[in-house]
Amino acid sequence: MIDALTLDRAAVQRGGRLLFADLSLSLVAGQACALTGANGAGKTSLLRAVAGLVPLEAGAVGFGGLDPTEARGAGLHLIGHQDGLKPARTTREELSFWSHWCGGDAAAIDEATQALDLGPLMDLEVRRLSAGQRRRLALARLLAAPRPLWLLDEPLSPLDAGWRTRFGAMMQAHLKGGGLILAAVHDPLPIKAKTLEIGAQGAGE
Amino acid sequence: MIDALTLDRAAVQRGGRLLFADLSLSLVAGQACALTGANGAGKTSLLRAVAGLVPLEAGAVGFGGLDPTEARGAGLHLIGHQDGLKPARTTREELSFWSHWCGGDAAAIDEATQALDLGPLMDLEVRRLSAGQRRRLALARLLAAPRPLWLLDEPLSPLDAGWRTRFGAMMQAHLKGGGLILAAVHDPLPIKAKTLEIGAQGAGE
Amino acid sequence: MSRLGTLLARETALAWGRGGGPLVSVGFYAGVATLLPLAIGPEPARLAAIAPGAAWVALALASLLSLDRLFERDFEDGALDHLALSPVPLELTCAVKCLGQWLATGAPLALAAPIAAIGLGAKLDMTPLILACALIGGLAFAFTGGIGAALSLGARRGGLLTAVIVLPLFVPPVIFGGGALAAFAGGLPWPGGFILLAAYAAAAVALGPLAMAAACRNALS
Amino acid sequence: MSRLGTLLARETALAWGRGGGPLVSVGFYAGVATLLPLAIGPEPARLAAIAPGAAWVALALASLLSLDRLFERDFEDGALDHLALSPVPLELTCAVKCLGQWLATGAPLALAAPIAAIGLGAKLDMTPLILACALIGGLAFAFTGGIGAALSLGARRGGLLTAVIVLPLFVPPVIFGGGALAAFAGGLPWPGGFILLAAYAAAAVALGPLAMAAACRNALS
Amino acid sequence: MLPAPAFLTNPERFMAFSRWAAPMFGAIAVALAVVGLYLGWTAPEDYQQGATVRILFIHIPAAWMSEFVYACMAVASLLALVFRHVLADAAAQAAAPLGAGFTVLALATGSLWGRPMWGTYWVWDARLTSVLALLLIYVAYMALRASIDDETKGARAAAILALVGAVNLPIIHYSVTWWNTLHQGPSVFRAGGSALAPVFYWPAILLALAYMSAFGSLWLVRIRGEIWRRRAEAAALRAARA
Ligand code: HEM
Ligand SMILES: Nc1ncnc2c1ncn2[C@@H]1O[C@H](COP(=O)(O)OP(=O)(O)OP(=O)(O)O)[C@@H](O)[C@H]1O
Ligand SMILES: Nc1ncnc2c1ncn2[C@@H]1O[C@H](COP(=O)(O)OP(=O)(O)OP(=O)(O)O)[C@@H](O)[C@H]1O
Ligand SMILES: [Mg+2]
Ligand SMILES: [Mg+2]
Repeated sequence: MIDALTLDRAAVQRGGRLLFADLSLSLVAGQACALTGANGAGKTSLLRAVAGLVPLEAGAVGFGGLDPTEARGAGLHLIGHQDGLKPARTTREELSFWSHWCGGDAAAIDEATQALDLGPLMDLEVRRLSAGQRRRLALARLLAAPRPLWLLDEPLSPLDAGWRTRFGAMMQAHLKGGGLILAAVHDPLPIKAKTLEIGAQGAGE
Repeated sequence: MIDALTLDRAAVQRGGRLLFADLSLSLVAGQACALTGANGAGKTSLLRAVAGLVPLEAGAVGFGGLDPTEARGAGLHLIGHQDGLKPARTTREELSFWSHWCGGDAAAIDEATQALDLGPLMDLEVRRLSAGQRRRLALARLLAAPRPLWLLDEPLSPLDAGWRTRFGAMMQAHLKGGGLILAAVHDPLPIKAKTLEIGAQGAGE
Repeated sequence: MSRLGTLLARETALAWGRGGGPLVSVGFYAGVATLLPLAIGPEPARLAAIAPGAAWVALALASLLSLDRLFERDFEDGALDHLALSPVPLELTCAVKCLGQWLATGAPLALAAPIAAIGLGAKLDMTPLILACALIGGLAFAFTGGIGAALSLGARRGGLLTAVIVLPLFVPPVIFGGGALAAFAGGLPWPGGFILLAAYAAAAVALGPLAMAAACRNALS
Repeated sequence: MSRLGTLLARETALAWGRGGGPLVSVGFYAGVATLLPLAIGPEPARLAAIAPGAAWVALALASLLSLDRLFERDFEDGALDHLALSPVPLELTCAVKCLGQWLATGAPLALAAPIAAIGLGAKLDMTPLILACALIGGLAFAFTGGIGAALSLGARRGGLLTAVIVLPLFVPPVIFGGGALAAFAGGLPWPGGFILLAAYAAAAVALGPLAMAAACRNALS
Repeated sequence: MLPAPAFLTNPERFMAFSRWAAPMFGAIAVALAVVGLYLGWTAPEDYQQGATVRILFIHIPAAWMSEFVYACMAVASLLALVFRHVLADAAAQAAAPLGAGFTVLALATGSLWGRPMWGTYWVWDARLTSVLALLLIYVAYMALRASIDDETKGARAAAILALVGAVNLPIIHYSVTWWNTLHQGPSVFRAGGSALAPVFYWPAILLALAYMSAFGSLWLVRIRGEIWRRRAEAAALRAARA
């Protein structure tokens, strides 16, 4: 299981342009890091690079000595701007598919349903959910299939104040259980976290 | 041109459930209103009802005595959670299509490009834009085809601090020019605005 | 009106980009023209007899299978909201969308139809009729098909439903056009079927947008 | 592996919902069977001769036109990211996606093909061969089509590109299958074509997923 | 035959009216059917067709009803769309399966008759194909209604479809005059008197009236059932909220 995340002088380029270079970070179990930076600085790109979807231009990502492919396959969740939910399917169908896909079992799905209060929405099609409800459905994956490393891309944005607090508590609990969180945000995270600012080093345009 | 917006004891229902009832509001030129409420309270539904896309269950929407169909067709912009941008088309194609569709001309498009700093993104496909860049493209419609009433659904959420300030200034300028703004938000608006809270009256479930 | 012009350009580009355009139609007819002789043997007389009919069926099927692209994406990504919020009546918008779809898929198929038919051995003097039937028929298919696509917005199993709704609406134009082609090939008077086809297409173009706009409004609300 | 099971169920349900399923295929062949006689005249001898070929061409056409549904939506809405991020190798995921597409569209079409052919007057003893060709051919179309669909992800004009890539890949199975059917109908030895078709399908199933996974990784990065 | 529409727009009055009208239409249908079938059964065999001519008594009225019911459904749909009237919507919804039933009957008897007459159960001519299209439209109507979760949206979408599908009616009716088909041209009602001998004419007419009354009765019963269902659902919703 992943118990550390290290970025070692990482650099990423998109469309022929270097977004950032020499980015280093080290997180151990129980730590969170808020990733900040202007729009277009490369936060999303960095998260995708950690997940292995985007290649690094230079540097390396490490998962505490684990084999990166295996660590990524079973050890991390990426919740991005795009949630991969199909508008025409019901909440129940989407939750159960994605949870099973990520390795969750029925008990964990029930727990996630409880924690994110999805019960009343189960038979609604995703297209009918409000923005905050839909985000809750996307976040339910985190609990339905427990994995140590959470990569979150602006997770709080369509949530109301109450849910921000509740999700803050969930993040706290995850850290307490030995998890790691790397979250791209524009507002401060509701938990104690390091900060890593992209573009501050002057690599961005 | 629209110079007033009134809601008179409006009620909206979705999927057989009454979201809110007896909601009243009156805005005149130069005023803004922040629409708040928990997730699922009905903010988006209310904005769509004002735009005429969703029928009111009871009550009425008024545009200062204008014919509602005409007022809506040429007098308001609705910027929602879903921006209607096609991932495979370029920024230029999408901006110019939507601006023309909303009645903007080449000069206004140039101005919007400048104001939202879309110049460097013009030849990128929408799918490659970062979340904040994409939102800026969606907001560019507001300037490219000037219309008095802006209905905004969480307009600030993926913008960084700098752009929030700049967009605040744009809203301020719009109000000064006699515009009206109704914006659903979870965080306070960066401009002086009334507030209307949905669900506070106890109509929501 | 320049708004409708830009809309037409957008719709054509979108339809062209995903599964439309000349290449698909050429490829499709190339397939038919390669396969039919293989499948039914290369005797010229037989081939020539079925060539116009095959082209005609292909047109209907291609129209049928490209329908889900007409409204569904715009509905799901919110573009339909913005299209509906405009001084342009939604009826006109729907009509332009269908026209764009036709320009990108129906028209290239129609232009390729006589070539394929002649390649298969149809008589040269059939060219104008095949072309006219394919052009007008494609219009009828696009506009009646649009009704099915709009009606099944927001339904479970949208694609399935579209097909069920659209098939019966496709039957009359196919009968009319096929009848005209067969009559012409057989040396019988053909204008009857052709006029009925044109009338059906005209009715579809005139009335289809009303139904589509009503269906879209219903789905958006 | 239960993960692949749920994935298969999802893919089948999605493909079934948008333009797949037994109803569409029945409707599709009902359309072919209705339109073809209407279009080319109801003489039984003519119809019977082209029936198996028509069913075969219709299958290829339907596969071609439903390809853009295979990867594009999942790519655009982010689901492909989540599918790629899994202990399941992406090759297997792609294979299951193609299999789901085939189960929802190819297989029902294949099952309906002999019925349509017989309805058009093909001889009863052709049923097993038509069914076998359609089932195996459908598999070949799904797996070669998937390559085109994956390669054109992220390209401007995706649909067009898919067709260009896929058409040449579709030609061999179409020729092999059409040849086998024509040979059988003509009383000639047919196993040659059939064996080639099966070999092509096997190669597509074995090698297609490698190409698809590489193309998907490339598009995501 | 029908009471004034204003009378029908009030659900209460409709329920009161249909309570006695439905059984009455049913009784009329049975009486007419008994007489019509008796006359039909005792009619002489046709010199060309033999006993198969008796299919005519089932086929022709069923074919007429398949069109008539559709017309009823389309008119009800129009009223439902324009006036947003629940009763009209319930009427359209209730008519669809009945119309589909008549259409199936017409198709089945027609193709049974076709075997002795034309030597085949089915040909793809314009009349037969357009009747098949009618059946498909009925099916599409019911499928569309069932697959939209929001009931009012489903109802409106289905009503639009019913109106669009009405173009098929003239096509069915005139198909025999517009094309060369195997199917009989107009022979019962036509300029210059019926082509049918009176021994065939009268049973056919009586059975047609019997079908019509039977449809009236079943339609009313189904509308009543639909209204009950909606009332029960509304009550359940109210109970769930309270
Ligand atoms: C599946 C096969 C058939 C179908 C779908 C069918 C359908 C119809 C329909 C829709 C009508 C009503 C026409 C109208 O609106 O005017 C009709 C009437 C009639 N059919 Fe058929 N039919 C079939 C087979 C046959 C056969 C085999 C015969 C006998 C040769 C036959 C004889 C008649 C007659 C005599 C009428 C009354 C014509 C009139 O309107 O005066 N039908 N049929
Ligand atoms: N596939 C791509 N091809 C070319 N350029 C890309 C691609 N993806 C992203 N970019 C560019 O890379 C830059 C960084 O994008 P990224 O999405 O990582 O930013 P971000 O920090 O997440 O911004 P935001 O706060 O707006 O979400 C942007 O300028 C974007 O236009
Ligand atoms: N088409 C629909 N059918 C049924 N229910 C719907 C439909 N659209 C919305 N709803 C429901 O109506 C409620 C209000 O949704 P709405 O999107 O207006 O909320 P919101 O206030 O914008 O919430 P958020 O802050 O999460 O965006 C939600 O519970 C949602 O599930
Ligand atoms: Mg981002
Ligand atoms: Mg909202």
